[in-house]
Amino acid sequence: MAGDIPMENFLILSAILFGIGFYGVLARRSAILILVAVELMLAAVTINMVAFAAYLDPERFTGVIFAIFVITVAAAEVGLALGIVLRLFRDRQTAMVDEASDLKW
Amino acid sequence: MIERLPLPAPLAALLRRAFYPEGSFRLPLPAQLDRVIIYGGLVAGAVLTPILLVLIVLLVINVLTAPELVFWLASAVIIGGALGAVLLKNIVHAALSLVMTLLGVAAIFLLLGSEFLALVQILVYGGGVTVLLLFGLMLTNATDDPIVSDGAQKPFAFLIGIGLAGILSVALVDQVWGAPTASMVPFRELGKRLFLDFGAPFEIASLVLVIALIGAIAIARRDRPEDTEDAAMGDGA
Amino acid sequence: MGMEHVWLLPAIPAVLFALMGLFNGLVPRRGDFIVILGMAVVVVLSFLVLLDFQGSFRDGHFAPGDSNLYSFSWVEIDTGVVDDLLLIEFSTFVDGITVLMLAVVSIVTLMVMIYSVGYMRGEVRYGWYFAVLSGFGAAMLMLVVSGNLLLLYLSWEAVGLASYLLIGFYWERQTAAEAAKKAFITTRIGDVGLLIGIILLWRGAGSFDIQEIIHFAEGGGYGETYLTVTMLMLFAGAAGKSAQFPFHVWLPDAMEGPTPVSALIHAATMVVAGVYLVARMMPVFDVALVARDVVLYIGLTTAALGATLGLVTSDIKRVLAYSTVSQLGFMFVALGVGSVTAAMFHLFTHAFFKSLLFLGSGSVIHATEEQVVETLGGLRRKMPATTTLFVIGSLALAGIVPLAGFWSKDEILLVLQDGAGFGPFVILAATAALTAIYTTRLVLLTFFGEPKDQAAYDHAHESPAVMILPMALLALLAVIAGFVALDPVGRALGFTGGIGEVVFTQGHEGHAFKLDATIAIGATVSALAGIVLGFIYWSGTAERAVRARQWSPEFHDLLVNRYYIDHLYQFTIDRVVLGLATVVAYFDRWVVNETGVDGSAQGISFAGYRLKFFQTGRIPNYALAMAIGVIVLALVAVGRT
Amino acid sequence: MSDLNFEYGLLLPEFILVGSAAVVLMLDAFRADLRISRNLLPAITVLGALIAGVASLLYLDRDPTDFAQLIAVDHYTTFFRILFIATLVAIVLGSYEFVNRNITHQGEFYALLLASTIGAIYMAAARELLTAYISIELLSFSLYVGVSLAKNDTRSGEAGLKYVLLGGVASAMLLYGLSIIYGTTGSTTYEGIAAALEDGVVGTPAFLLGLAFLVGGLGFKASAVPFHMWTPDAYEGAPLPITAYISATSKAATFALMLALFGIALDAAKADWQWMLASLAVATMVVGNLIAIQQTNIKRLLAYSSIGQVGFMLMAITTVSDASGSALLLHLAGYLITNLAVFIAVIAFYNRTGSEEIEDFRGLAETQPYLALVITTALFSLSGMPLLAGFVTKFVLFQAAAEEGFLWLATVAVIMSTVSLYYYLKVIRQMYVAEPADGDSRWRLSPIAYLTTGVLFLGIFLVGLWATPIFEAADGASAMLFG
Repeated sequence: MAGDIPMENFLILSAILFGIGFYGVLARRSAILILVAVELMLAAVTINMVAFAAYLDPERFTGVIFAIFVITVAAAEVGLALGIVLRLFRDRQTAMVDEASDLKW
Repeated sequence: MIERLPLPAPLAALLRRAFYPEGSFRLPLPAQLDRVIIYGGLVAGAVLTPILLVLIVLLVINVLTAPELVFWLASAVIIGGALGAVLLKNIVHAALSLVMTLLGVAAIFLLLGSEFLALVQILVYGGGVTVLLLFGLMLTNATDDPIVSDGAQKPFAFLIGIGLAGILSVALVDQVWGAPTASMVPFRELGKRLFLDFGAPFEIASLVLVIALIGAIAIARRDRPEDTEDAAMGDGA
Repeated sequence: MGMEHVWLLPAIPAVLFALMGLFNGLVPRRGDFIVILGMAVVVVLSFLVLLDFQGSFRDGHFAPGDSNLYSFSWVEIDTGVVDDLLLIEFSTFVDGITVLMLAVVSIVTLMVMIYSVGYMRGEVRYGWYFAVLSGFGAAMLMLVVSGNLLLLYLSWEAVGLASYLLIGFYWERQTAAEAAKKAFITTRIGDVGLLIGIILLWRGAGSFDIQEIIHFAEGGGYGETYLTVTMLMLFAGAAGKSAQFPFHVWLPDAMEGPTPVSALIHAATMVVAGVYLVARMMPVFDVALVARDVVLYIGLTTAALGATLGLVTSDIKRVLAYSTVSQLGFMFVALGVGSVTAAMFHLFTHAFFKSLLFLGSGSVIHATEEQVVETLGGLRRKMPATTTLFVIGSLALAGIVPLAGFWSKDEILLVLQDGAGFGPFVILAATAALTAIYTTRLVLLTFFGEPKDQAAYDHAHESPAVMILPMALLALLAVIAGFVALDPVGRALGFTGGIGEVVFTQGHEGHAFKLDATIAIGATVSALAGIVLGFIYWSGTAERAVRARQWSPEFHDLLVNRYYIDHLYQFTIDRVVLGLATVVAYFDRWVVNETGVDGSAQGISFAGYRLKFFQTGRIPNYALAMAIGVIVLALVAVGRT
Repeated sequence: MSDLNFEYGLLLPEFILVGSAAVVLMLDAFRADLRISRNLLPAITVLGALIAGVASLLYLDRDPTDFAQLIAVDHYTTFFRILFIATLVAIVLGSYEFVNRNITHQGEFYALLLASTIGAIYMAAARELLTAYISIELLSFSLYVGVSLAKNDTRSGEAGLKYVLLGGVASAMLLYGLSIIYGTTGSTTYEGIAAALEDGVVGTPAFLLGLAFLVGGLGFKASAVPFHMWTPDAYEGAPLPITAYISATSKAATFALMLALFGIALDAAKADWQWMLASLAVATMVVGNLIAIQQTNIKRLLAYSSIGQVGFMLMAITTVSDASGSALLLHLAGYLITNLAVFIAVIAFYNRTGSEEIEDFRGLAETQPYLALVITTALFSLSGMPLLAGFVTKFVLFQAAAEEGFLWLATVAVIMSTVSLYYYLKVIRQMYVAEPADGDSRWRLSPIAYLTTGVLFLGIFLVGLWATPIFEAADGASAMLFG
């Protein structure tokens, strides 16, 4: 179905998405927005996986299965991380990561 | 809220019907959500419609094939959404533009022949994860004060983001990859692979979900008084 | 009791250590007599080993290199490391050096234990003290009987640990705890070198067995530079343990421990472990001559340094500590010219008279609770026995004929003259004279003259017999130990070639004990001169004269002749010797101690202090570190291709 | 695909662990109604773990096999099954008092320990990337929860947040690396990757990038510098038993996975990753040991010291070979015993005093000499003192590294272990030198604490004096990878 779109296109898309995601992780202060950025990185990974599976591994398509697992884990991670963010918020009335820096040195 | 938007009256009424069908019922979503959706939709439409038109023209005059059209469209949506998610000052807007990206990724999956994955992506992400994130925002009162500034290391972040994307792109393009065309993923085969060949990891994944579930509950739950009493009694036990 | 059972010697005190360490509360007197009895058995056994060794030597059975007597394979497993077999065998080995060390260690340990009964009476943790003493004995005995480097290293560390526990025995005192830590860490720095050296030796020879390594080295198996580096690493370990420059700083501080411990560990046994190690590996050093030269010059430096510092130190135990540093330097000088004989002989004699001196100083401290020499004085009237014994020890240290120190020091001077030429010889001879000076000073200030601190003097009393007797025995040994080197004595003991040749040489160089009349006379004269010089300067008259000059300048002309002499002494000692000593002391204090030892510790600490601030506590910073890490990895990876 | 082995019996020990976790959770949910003692939960956990341990011994005399080419069941797996289950038992026994006092969600606590042990075991047993990844996540998720579970301590929430967010980033990095390796080699099984590497994808920029990301992601899990920064914070914020668990099982599992992955799958690409791990190892040893000197909190000190230890273990992965493989396994076993001894002693100390500051250890030799002795011995062992476990295992480790041509790395390691002595002595000094605080008198340990620390204490000496049995086990296990 992808026809004659070169695989590199998908890979570059994924690379850009990964870069943007990492930017978000580094630049954001809100714990939830960092999570959002991590989701972007994981989405980049799934694109990679599925592209490789479709182009290079069409018989076994392990990449697709890998992607399913990644999506599952990512969803679970959001849930768990939000639980922790809520707890932090209850303790300190903030969800800004740089205000939670009692532990250091 | 909707009344205060500068919209034609019939449109406003329609939207009100859509968001508050019974008048009393309110979606458990942030108050500005409707405004976000409306403005977001309008902006997206304004940006995307010309692009779409150009692409369709290209398609019609046979410069682009249909899959290519879909690819470029989806890429635009993905990158645009991703940029929105990491750049927008308004925390709710940022979280919502993630949805755009994830839907775009679903389109890419479709393009690569994995309908199942596309479906999972839409259901899990578009449904579950987004709502979770919005809940999170709500419960941390981010919606009262939705504007956040970014951290001080933004310049480094910028360099790193550009650098990573650059290095990865160059290296991946430099590689000589094997077969040139993609093929569909057969649904039935996928099921067999997933549940049979990868049965063991599948079960481990279910454990991961259980742990995440009970963990999130245990951590986020406000402890009842009897729990703490219980714990205090533990000293004697 | 044959040589093959030599493992029993460390085993007995080791078992006693475990038992007494745990259960000393359950036996009467906290078990001191059990520990002492155990050590007495070890002394007997070590003489049985000596007899067996002597017997097999007489029968011509003994050939160095094939006496791997008992081995227990500890780890033996197919790993593909060397010849597909990692074999770590614990083996014992007995030769002349071992026999000698066994005698020294067991006798001195026993004496110190008996002495401690009196000295440590009433201390808290009395039982623990004896247990650790026993543990130390076990580790030290294991060190000298081990036939391979790994076992040697294990016991080496165990000895260090026991020393740490004993120096820090008065752990309530901050200084004691600090000193214990300093000693432990300083020696551990050297031990790093030792461990690296051992691994390097093993890498070449594929074995930890000392004899195999020696064969391999003598066969030219190691590259020249490789071996030099290796032996220098090994020597770093030896220098750390034996308090050689620049590691010598820990030994004076280690005097914070109980005095009997100083006598045992910091005079007679542990500190000579380095000498023992170098002696044991001498055939390998003979191949790596550059490393051997380093040993020589480090030894020479240390000998001179210790002696000059001994001149200006006022704590009685610290004077002895510097003296020990200096005497260990003598031993390394002998090793540096390749003479195991001279080094081991000096080790042997030094062990007795130096532990005697320490026990004597312990007796003084016990009686007066004071250890600064300027506040003591006149103790000879109150403590005649201690004084006598201390003077004997001092004369032995100064090298007065016919006491033990005379024979061994002359031997070192002799081999040095033969092996390294005139320059080093002069330096060491001068150091020997200095030894006489500081010894005299110590004796005079402590026991003669008038008491300077009446309270301490009044408090003083002669020590009990349980302390005096071991000292008397050691004094006896300090008198006669030198004679064993004489051929007639050796033949009388059953060694046909003279004991000096057997015990002190391991047969590898065939260097028998000699006595050179010129050097002997010269050394005696210079030692006597040193004593006279000490007398003139410190016996009280000079001091009075100084006061007189300040009080009444009119008499200056009348007394000018005397003052010329005085000035001469004043000049030589104040300006030259003491000036030099002050410079050395300053260097020692600030350059070696502060910058070198404490400095490196502080440097490390400071690096940690700076580094810890990277840990800002902020998630984005942490993520940035990860991102930079991965990008650097990626860029370097791509850049390398 | 029908030639795969789907014998679920191979996974029996893990099923037992899951079952125990379910029982624990259920009992906890109905505890109030059933009126059962809270000590039943740790009892069931220990019991389940012991049964699982016995079950894993059943595979000792079976031929090496695998489950669907994903999970190997051989001596290597058995070694780690036993190791992790033993660790679990030790931690549960050492910490149930602590849990009774400080953790409100006890059922969850024990259940996640059980579940994470499964994750740890499969990290060692995995022979396929997807399985390896999901096992990593199982372990990590359990730890995210565990770290945040001290609800009476605000540090716990902060630590959990740091751990989970950075863990997510690290997962993404790891996955990106895995995806590239999958793309370049076309396979996710270790064997398939090894075969593809033989055919030569080695050294292309894309593959190198994949390796870099893989090393980064695994470096995070192993807390290698500069991916280590979560470690001290998470260690300090987590409840003590979880800290112990991270420093023991989590670390050992990561190295078990790395050894299999780099030893089997990526061996042909040695030239591409050896320098990466070597440089991480050096950075880790130096940074960990230096910063440790500055610490005043015992958990934080142990965190940095464990980072230092990671450097030594990374060295073994760097020089991956049969010898360093068995050396690493031996070292891990010795390290686990020693580390658990320290932590369980510290937990016992905390139960009594409620303090984690090194300062408050003053005079412990007077008030609780046994505990002081255990801590001293274990710390000496960590610094590599002879006669104790740490010396033997480190010695074999350094020796294997030297043998593989990494003498310089071994030298740095020896120097850094000497530095480590410096800060261990700081703790020891507090216990033996400083006077006890006013009003401190002698106190007693609970019998179970005596038992647990006593066994571990003897273990330190056993490994130190007679390592042959464990060495043989480690060697047999390592032979499964390299044999």
